[in-house]
Amino acid sequence: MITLSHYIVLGAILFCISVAGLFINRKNVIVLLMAIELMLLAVNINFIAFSRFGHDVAGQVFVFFILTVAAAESAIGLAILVLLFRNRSTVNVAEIDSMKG
Amino acid sequence: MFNHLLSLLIWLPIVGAVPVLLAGSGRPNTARWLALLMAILTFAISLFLIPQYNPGVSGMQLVESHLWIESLNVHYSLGVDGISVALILLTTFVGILVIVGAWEVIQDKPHQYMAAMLVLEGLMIGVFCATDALLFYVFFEAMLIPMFIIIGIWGGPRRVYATLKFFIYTFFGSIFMLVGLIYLYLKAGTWDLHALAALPLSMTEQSWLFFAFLIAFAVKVPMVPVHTWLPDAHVEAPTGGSVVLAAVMLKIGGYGFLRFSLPITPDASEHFAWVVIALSLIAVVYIGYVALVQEDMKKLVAYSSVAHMGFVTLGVFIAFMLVRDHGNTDAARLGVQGAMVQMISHGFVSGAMFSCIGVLYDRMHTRLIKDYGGVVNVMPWFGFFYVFFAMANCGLPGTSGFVGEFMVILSSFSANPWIALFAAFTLIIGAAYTLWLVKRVLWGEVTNPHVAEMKDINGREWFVLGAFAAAVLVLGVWPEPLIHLMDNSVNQIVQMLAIHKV
Amino acid sequence: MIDTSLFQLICFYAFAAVTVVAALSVITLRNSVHAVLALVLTFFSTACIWMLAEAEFLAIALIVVYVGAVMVLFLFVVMMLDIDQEKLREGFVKFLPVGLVVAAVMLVEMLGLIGVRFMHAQTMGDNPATAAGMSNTAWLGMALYTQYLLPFEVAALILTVGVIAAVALTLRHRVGARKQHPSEQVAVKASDRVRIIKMAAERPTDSQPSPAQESKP
Amino acid sequence: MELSSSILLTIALAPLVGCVLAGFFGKQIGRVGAHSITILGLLISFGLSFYVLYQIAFAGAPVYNHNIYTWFEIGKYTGSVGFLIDRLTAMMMVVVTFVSLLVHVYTIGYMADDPGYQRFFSYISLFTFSMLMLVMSNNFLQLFFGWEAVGLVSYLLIGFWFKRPTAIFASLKAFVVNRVGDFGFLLGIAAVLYFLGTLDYATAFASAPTLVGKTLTLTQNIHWDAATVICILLFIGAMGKSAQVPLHVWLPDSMEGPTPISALIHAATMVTAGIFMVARMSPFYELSETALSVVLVIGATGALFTGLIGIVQNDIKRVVAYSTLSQLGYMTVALGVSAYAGAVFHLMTHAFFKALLFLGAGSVIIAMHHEQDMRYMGGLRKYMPITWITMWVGALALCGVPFFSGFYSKDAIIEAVHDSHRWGAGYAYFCVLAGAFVTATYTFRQMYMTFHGKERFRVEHHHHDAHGHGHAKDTHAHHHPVHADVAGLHAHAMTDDPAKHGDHGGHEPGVLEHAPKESPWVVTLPLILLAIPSLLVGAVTAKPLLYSGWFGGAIHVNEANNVLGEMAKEFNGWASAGLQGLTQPPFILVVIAFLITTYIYLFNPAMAGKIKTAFKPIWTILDRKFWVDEIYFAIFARGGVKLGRMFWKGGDAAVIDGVLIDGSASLVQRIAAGMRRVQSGYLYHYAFAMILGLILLLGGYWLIGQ
Repeated sequence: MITLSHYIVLGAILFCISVAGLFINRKNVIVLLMAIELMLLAVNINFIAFSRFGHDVAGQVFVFFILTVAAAESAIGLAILVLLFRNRSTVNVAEIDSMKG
Repeated sequence: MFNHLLSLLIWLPIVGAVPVLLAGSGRPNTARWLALLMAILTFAISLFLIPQYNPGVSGMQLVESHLWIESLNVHYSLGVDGISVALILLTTFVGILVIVGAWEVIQDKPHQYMAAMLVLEGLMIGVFCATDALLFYVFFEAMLIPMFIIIGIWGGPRRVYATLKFFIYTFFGSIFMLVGLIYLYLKAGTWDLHALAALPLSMTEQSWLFFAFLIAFAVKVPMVPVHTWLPDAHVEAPTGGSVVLAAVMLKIGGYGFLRFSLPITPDASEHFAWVVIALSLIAVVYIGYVALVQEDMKKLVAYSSVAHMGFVTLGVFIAFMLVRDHGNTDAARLGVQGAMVQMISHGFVSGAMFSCIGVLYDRMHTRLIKDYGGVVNVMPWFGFFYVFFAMANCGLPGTSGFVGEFMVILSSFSANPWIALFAAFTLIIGAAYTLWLVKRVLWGEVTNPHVAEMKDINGREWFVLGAFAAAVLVLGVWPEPLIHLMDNSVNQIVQMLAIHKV
Repeated sequence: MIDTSLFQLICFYAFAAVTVVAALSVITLRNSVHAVLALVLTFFSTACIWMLAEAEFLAIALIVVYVGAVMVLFLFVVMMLDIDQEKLREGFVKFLPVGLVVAAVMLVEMLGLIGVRFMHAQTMGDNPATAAGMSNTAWLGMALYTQYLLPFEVAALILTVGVIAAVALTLRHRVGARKQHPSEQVAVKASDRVRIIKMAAERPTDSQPSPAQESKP
Repeated sequence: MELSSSILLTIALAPLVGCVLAGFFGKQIGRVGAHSITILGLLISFGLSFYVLYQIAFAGAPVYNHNIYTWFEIGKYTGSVGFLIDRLTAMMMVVVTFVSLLVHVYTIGYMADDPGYQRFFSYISLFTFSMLMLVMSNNFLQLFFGWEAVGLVSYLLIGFWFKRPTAIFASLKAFVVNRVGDFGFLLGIAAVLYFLGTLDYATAFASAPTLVGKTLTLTQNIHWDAATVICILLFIGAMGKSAQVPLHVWLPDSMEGPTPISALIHAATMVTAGIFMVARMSPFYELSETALSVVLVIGATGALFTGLIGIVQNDIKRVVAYSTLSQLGYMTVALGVSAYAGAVFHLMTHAFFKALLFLGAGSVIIAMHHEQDMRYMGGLRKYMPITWITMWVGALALCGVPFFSGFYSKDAIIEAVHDSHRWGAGYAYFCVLAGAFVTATYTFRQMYMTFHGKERFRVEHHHHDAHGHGHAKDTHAHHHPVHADVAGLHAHAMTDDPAKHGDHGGHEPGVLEHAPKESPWVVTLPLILLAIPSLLVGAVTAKPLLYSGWFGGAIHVNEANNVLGEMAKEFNGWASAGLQGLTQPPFILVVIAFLITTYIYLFNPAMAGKIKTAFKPIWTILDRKFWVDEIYFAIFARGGVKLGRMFWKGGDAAVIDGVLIDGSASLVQRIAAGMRRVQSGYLYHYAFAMILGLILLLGGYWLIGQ
């Protein structure tokens, strides 16, 4: 029998994997973006599970919005990435430090 | 007119600053004359305080009160007692001399300088009139702005450092006062000083409030060890700024002790009086030695200001020992009166000393003692004034500088001979640093060709120094009118000290 | 005969295992294209897990919208950009331990916080959509278009803004590129098309007209 | 007939008016105007003072004690300005105005070609005003006013030649040392107010007996007797003003001022203010044996040891200055044995003969073109007979030769000490007796070196072009070499420019442009007018002043301490006292001193040098004035500056500003700099920080949850 814990543990594992991904691929923006997608996915899993187990539609509505926003985010993120690559010819995060004061 | 005399006094110079400002840099002379007119007008109106104020009655007079901020129960309430009247007269008197003193000296944007001075004057009068704690605070803080501008724009080479230091120092102090006032408001639901004085407070509350007030006013006075902003501010400020700073602004610290610390937190003040007394004595002795070795004239006088203001705090706080430990109310009155007279006198003397240094600075553009020597050879009249004010600075009888110190030392002997012993040390060290300064600047052969070219004071400078000298002399020879003016108010304060709140 | 719930559990473990493995591949694969494909797999298997939770609409949406659109976008970008894969993987080994430690610590903390045992008691129970007498899609739609209408509109707006922003960011005016300017076409006036020049009638000239002569009419 | 306050006010204010007119309008009224106005003021003052003395002493006017106006009034404490005129005051007023008047006249000659002529008259008139305020005061407040005001004028006058580094150093030193005394004095006044609640003399003296048994609590276990505390504190003031050991160091240096003021301020009047004050406070001093013993010992020490220094001085003014110190010691000794009348009597006679000696010395200095070193004098008696004779009168009076005024006062003091049983009286008797010998020694030495023997100067005329006669005096100070050394040391330390000192023109010592000649009448007239009282006043007034209780209520002596009363029983008139004095030990000592100095300085001049070599160590000690100056300078001046610098650099600059103020600012800056390094601009750093934060947050929750 599937319990809430199953979903949440799966979400936690996915989240941690994505965190690890952030760390070990700290130079590749594309992988970073994908790791972020993974994180959102982990969150979404939790929402779905809570919605289902809590008998509340709000969780799924939230997932819906997260998907929307995540899509927009990745569209803009990729656009920025393209722009960045065009201007700096790299997607290496280590070389992108123009925010440094 | 007499119903709103105080409002008039506050707002006339502030509003008067507008036409001065509008006169613009294109017509500097118009601005100067306008500013002078405003200052004289203010002084003239302030003279009406003397007949209007009845020194025979204690408590606030010429009271005005209007609701200002309803949600916070803040009132625009004004009122004066003898002490305020004396300080207002000092302010308006110095106001004229500052404007005359800056006449040709300030060539860069004179209209703005004059306007800032007028605004400052109005705000300082406001501080002395306010009987609402928040109104007091507003004036207290607002005062910093014109001073900040005056030092920041017309100051010396290190003016940025000095203004920052001055501003942050004083602001740092007054924040604590604001917190204390807010606490009092939350507890009492009013900002009225009279009501706050009657508010019963536990010893713990009083202690916290006492230190909040102490920090605010100690910085302003300034007391050791929070005095280091003063020498820097003085050194960098233009002459007029120094004069106002020394003559009036420092007094607000002493005035604050009387208006806040004593009535609101009498028991904590008594309990911690030793702290203030110790700091005052340190100010007298330690700062005396520090003043001795200064190389910059303005710094020297600034340090001597700190030492002299030590007598103000000393006089105010020995009153506690006298009233509560010895039950000697009259000696306490003598001490507080001494402190008040010292404030007024120091206003004249330090203002005059800074004016003198300004006279030298205008000619030589240096304040270092070693650049001078034998000045009296070329400037005999200046020499006369300089020696006169130096003597007043070291408390020679017959000058105002003596009166306050004398009274404070007399009353402190009644409290504890050791306090008097350290306080009287100023006789020696004060004479040493002041006269050594005089010796190095005035006496001797003319040391360099720049000194030889210096011209004696002109009519304008004669007027400024002469007015100061007259005030110093009159107050020194016959202080009774001033004492009579303040006597009832001082008596009232001393009576309040005897009442325990806990 | 296998119990339904047991079957569901097996399915869950299976999909979960695929999800985790795919996610791990996303962050470890050398080739970005492979990584994107692994991500697709992750999403897909997650969608299956959502199916198990009877969130059919979102599961389908995830596959259609995410896998179909967003992931394809990723693929495009990855393939379009000429990325030096090797250089980007520098330090991979160096940061691996850190990443693993951080992830492990976080996982332990999360699991500790979640209180696995407590949640264990929580069973799935009845499907709320079924209980409400409608399908998952209708159930969700009822909520979206009534209670959450305003946020829904805002989300639409965000998407629009996202699209415009993405286009605006990547738009590039190439020098020399030919394109129409409809506004100019519409605003054109007669005087822009035809220019009438007044000039003197041509006549036979002398063999060598001197400038002095020319100036005279 | 009651004295009218308008007369008294006129006495005090006439010199002040003169001062203001001469000082502020000096240019307009010119030299003649300046001295006319001030002398006129003094004449009025002197005339009225004399009238007041007559009224008080002979016409039986009651003691005048009224306030003029209230200075302050706070509760039960009042400070007023007012006059108390009794016989003591009246006598002082006459002495002050008389000497001052003569000094004014004398100044016309002495300062004839000084550029600060008007200023000088203004100052000495101001001094007269201040001194009158001091002596006429009826309360402690005004006493302190006068006390400090004379200090101020003394400061101004010592530094009158303000271009001279030594002069301005001396003036600073005089003021500050006086302030040390005033420090005690002010505390004494505070103690009076504390114990008696009043600043008024009459009230305070009336309630003085209530002091008995009162104590001042200094610490838990230390309780000092009230009267002793008051008296010693007040006496510290007197030590400053009257230059008692150990606050005597300013007086010799004050000789840097023009000679008239040395006569007026530093011999006749101001320095005796301390003596006057103690006499005035006799009701307090009578209550404390301890305080009187302190007074006695300090006075006796000063009387002998400062006199010893006088023996080795070569500067004519300095000899007189040390003699003044010594004589002030005598007066203090008289105070210490409760012979207040004796002290005041000696004060009066001393005022005359010491002013005479100073003015005589000034006359010599004029004749010598402002050469003060006695080693370049000698044989002047034939050039300036009036000065010579009048100075001998002063010298003999100083030595206490019978029938001269000084004899009656000084002998009475020695006798009184002999009769006293107070603790320290034995030591004091030795000191004053030895002092008599010392006094005679330096006095005769001075007279011989100046007026007798061979001329040690020569007259050359060729200097005339280089140094016009109208030169300012301030460029021509020739100092005793040793003195110049010490003063130069001070001057260098206190001024920033050492080159200021020591170049008083290429004026070779002992070379004069003109032959010395007798001074003009404005100089000699005061000498003659002072010589008369120096000769006569003792004999005339000894009986009433000393032995008849002439001062009445002004001086209070307990019956048990009344040594003068005892002596009065043996006093049979001035003539027999004088004759008796010829056989007394003091005079015998004077005769011995006379014989020795006569032999050395008239008959065997080489002897002086031999003695000097023989007693080299003692000579050095005396020449360096027991190193008191050097010690004070090292400890107080240099030590003070060092301490100040330590406080300033260490306390203010390093600790308060460096650590607390700028320290907190730079701490913020340092933290900010650290934070700035964290803000690397790399995305993954921020991500890392976020994740770390998340981990911490989760961990925190976890811990709390458990």
